[in-house]
Amino acid sequence: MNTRNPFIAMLFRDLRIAFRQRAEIMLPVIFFVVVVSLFPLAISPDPTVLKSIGPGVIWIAALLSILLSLQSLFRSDFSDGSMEQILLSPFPGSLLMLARIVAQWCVTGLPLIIISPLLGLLLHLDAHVIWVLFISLLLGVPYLNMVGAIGVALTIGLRQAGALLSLLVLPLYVPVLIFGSNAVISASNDLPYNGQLLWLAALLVIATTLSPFVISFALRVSCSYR
Amino acid sequence: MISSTLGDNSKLQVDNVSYEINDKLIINGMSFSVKSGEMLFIEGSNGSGKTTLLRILSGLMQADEGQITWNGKSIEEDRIEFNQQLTYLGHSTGVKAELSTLENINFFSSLSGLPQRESSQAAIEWVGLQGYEDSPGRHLSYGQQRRIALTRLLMEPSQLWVLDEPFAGLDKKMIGALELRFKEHVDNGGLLVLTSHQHIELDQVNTSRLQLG
Amino acid sequence: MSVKDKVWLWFHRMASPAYFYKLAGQLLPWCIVATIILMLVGLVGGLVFAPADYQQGDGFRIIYVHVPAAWMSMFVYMVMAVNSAIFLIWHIKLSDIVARSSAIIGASFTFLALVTGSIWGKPMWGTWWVWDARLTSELLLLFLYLGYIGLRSAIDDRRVAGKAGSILALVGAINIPIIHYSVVWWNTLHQAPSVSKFDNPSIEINMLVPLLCMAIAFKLFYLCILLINSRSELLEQEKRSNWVKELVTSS
Amino acid sequence: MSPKQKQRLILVSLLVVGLGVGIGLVLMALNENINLFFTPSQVVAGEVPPEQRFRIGGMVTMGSVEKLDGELTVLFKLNDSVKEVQLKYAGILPDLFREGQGIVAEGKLNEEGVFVADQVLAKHDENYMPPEVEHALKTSGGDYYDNEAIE
Repeated sequence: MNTRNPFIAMLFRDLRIAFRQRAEIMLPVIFFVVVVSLFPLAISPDPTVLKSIGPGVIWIAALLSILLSLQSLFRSDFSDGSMEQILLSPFPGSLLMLARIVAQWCVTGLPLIIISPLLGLLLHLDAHVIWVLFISLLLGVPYLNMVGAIGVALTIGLRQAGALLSLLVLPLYVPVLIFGSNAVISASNDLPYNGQLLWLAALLVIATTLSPFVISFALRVSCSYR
Repeated sequence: MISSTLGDNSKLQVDNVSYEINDKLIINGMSFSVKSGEMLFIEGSNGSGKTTLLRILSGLMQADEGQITWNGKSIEEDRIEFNQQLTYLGHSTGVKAELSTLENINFFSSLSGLPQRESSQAAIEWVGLQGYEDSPGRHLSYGQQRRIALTRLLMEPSQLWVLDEPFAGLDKKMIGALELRFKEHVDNGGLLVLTSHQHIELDQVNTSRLQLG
Repeated sequence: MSVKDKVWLWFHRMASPAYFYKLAGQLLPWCIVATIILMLVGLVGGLVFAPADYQQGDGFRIIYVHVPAAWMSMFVYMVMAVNSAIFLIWHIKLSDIVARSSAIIGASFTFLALVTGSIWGKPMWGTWWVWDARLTSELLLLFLYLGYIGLRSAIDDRRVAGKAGSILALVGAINIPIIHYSVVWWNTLHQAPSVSKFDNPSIEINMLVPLLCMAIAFKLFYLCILLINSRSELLEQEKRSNWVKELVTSS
Repeated sequence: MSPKQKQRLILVSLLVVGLGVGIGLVLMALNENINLFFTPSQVVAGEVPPEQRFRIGGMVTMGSVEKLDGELTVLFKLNDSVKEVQLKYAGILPDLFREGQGIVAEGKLNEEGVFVADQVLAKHDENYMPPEVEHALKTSGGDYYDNEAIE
């Protein structure tokens, strides 16, 4: 597809690149499933135990697998020089970066959200709890992608980027982790969970509005260092 | 080859620009200007700051001191307008390994934000990549990847070209075609800033030279 | 000259390295003396004159270090964020120096607050660590500081480190209230609320005065370190400028 | 309007809309009262949906604690200085459970309007005051300040 709209062009370019490296885009999802399935082995296969730790386990595994997938975000753009061209295009960098992150979410966040009900079943969560889990991930995971991308933009081009990235990003993930896993726990205790989901939605909207600007500015800064 | 006029009163002005790397002044209070219909050839040995200077000119890096203006406006201030008129080619080609030649070229053109001067096919023929339209970038040699990047010089109707070592990795024939294109660009009122290890001489082109280091 | 112009003039003079260097040099001895006096008053008042707490006995006296350190940890981050914003908007190098020196001091205060908090926790809760809202937010704040320090030290180029660090500090500053709110809320789900029926102040006046002394002493201590750091950083950054050359030759 | 201005206008309006929606959602979220304990007044006023588990928070009423003989079950009242609710709890109370202290209990209301708790949480009090002040409060405030833990 050839389009004059830079947002669409960017989105399709990244989706196309991602689908040509299928193995790489499957890794975060596989990681997600493997990590979750380790918990019954390490803690207990008892359904009541799994029920109570399940929401937290799935949320932490989702968070870590997004963190894992962030490692490759922007890296090839940075090394092959296309980042320079993106920064020098006459379109707002924030718009292009938003497209870049939407693409990233489609190939890493979305599969993880889709597969999460299955993991909910593995951890003996009830049907309505799985539904809340699904919604909470749908609202929370894009936030992880957005805010994570800020960290990537700041650390891109550094040698020890991986460990530093986790240190930068994880404290910023705390609110989403708390609200996300708590919404699911509340649902499993028959307590209301609308407030938590509303918080997740609020954080997502604010992050979507602000972080593209921060990301494009941060990339400009990182790119000025060679 | 079409030849449209790009206008003849644009000016890139560099005032007293300094830049230091690791406490060493790479560029020290440099001032010069390039106008429509002029070519600036920047010479210098390795590590003399050629690339740094070009990156500062294109706005990728910020000078420590001094300022750069495009038609009287600071390039920081009016980046969108400046970027519309700029084609920058750096060391890295910007070619994605997973995308085919045609996809790469199309992406460049949608990123440039201006209507294409030439069709993608004409550009592919110009750089001699016929038959490689659908080959992914990773199957191409460095020279071929550079050629993909060079198609932008044919397709983008921008006024200011900032080219870092445009001849690297190219054969004689392509160098000849490129020199022709440079001359055409300058004759049409374009501005050209380039670095090269090779000494090039363009006939009847208003050339100034800048020695670094 | 209008007030606005005067403010701008003052701003520019403060931002001028040579002027700031001189001013900081004059201010520093006063600052050090005031810090020492206030700290002595606070310590003596807190450790000797303040009465023991009705529930915790003498153990509560650690608040004279813990509470001011916890206050400082937030305050320093705020200073850091404000200076980062100033640096990004007006490109004033001094602000970047302040932000950078603040990070290490802020991290130290945060660490101190955590350690004293956990020492205090031992007699109070019977364990070294509880996932109390204040301790947890403090821990996350420490992570934010460490991230900032880590990022800055990973980037060789001073200019890039300054800008990248400033971006991070601002992103962190936006997030701190959200992190804090979520942690407090998470914590109240796991603990009872402190509902008090009495309108009496929750802290006695002769306990409060030493506490305030200590708080101000900590702030002044921070200022001292800031002044010392800024002076040396300024010399380093401005080593090619005339005023530094004059300074070196005249001494 | 030049394309540049148009672009800027679109960006700014997107920013305003995004932040507006975000702040709206935050306000809605704050309205949802996810602090999640109801006060006795709310419970008495019938604000809690029936058959739902919830948390109730308040002060343990002075002199209301009674133990049922031979069982672990404890009856006590919880108040917010306006209204009172009767609670029933079978289990071991936390050490910090005292009359006059704030606690949170989790459970359900039964048909008689008694809150049957399955979990009780208590917390140390956050007041720092010297023993004399405490003594003064004790004498002036009558039996409000009885620090003896319920055995």
